[in-house]
Amino acid sequence: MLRDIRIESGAFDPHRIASDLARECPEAGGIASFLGAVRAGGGVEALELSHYEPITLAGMEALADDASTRFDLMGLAMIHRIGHMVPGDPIVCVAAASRHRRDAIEAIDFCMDHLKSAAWFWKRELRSEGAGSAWHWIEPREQDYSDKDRWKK
Amino acid sequence: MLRDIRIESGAFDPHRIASDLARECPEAGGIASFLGAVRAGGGVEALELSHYEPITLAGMEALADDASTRFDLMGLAMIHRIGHMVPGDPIVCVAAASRHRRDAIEAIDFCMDHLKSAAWFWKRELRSEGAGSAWHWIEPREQDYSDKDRWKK
Amino acid sequence: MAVTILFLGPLRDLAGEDSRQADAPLDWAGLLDAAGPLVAEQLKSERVNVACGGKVLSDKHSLNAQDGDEVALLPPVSGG
Amino acid sequence: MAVTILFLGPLRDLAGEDSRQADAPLDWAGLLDAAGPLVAEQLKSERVNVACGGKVLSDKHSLNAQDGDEVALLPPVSGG
Repeated sequence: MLRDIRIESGAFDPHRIASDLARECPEAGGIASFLGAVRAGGGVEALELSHYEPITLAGMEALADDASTRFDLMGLAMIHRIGHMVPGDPIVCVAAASRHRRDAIEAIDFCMDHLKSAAWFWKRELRSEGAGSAWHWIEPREQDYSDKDRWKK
Repeated sequence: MLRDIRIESGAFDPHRIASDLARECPEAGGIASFLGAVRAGGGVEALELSHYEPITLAGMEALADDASTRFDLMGLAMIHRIGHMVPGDPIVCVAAASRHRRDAIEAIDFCMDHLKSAAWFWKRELRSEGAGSAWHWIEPREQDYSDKDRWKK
Repeated sequence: MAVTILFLGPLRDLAGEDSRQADAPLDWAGLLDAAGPLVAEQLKSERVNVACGGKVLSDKHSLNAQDGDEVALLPPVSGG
Repeated sequence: MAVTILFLGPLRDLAGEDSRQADAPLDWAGLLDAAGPLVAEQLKSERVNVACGGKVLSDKHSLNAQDGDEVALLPPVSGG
């Protein structure tokens, strides 16, 4: 299976991820992809993502192993940004190629649920407040825990 | 909500669909997309897709209405090819933009399940056989019916 | 004066042509007769739908096509 | 000789610094003491994990960090 698992400290083009996967997996009938981006609006001026290097990439690789065991995949890409981002910037992109469509769609759903609440990233937002702006840490929503629990067997 | 529902009789770039949606929905936190392509291999030389024009596009519009009622979407694109295609050519692309990621992922899953077995398209494949090749009609798999039944409430 | 019967997808191969004219008005029994025995056999399956005037009939047995109507015979689909 | 304690994400703000040195060997009680009361309070939550030498501990109470080890305090994540 084709794998492309990366942590990027600079900008990346998320739409290349899916198009590369489609080109490199010509026998796949379906390519599903998900792009998470910094939302515009809501007074957020910037987003900063930090990680703990010794375990983050290993965790993403283990998640890719798990996904490729659960689903019948021909290719899987998982790219996560770290560092300083502004609204519109891509944060994460997961793409999966498979023979039949539901494997690809379920694989991106599974990977996103686990990246969201089980991978070692911490996020803080710079929000405008009155005359200035201040950083706020983001905690996972309860919804993220219940999304992940769907996959327990 | 931004909508882009089309039937195309010529080639289209599926990766533009998701990137256009991302650019036009800057307040969306997530963009999910699915691309179905003609699979290489298996002796398939060409694919021909026909439809019944008076009801096909209306059916896709009704499906888009249904998806936008069920899920909290900021944008939805659904593009389906008809005509003569060769391995590697895109057949269908569905992309959805939403504030939170599960709406976008579930929307593409829902639309694909229904396009696959409820929209008015018929597919036949030109397969190599011995010295020549012959056209074969494709019927929906039983799996496609059960996938669609997941959404009944 | 006539009704046009359209054979879609694999039904076209069974019928041996894209379309056929039939006398108006055309009801379910008339359709089975006009479609020929091979297509009529398929029409009896609940997976085959019938559209009249651009609308899929919720009950195809109630078909009542008038002069100028197009009656499309829709076999199970395989889109996506 | 020392163990390095790393404060990740929001714990960095609570600790007021990125990292701190502590004497080796370092066990769970020693970590709570070295981390200071604000961070120690968080450490007691089951949502806060501890890694030692690049591995997340399945039971953080069994911490036994040796000289040169890096002990990372991992608050609940918000990636994706």
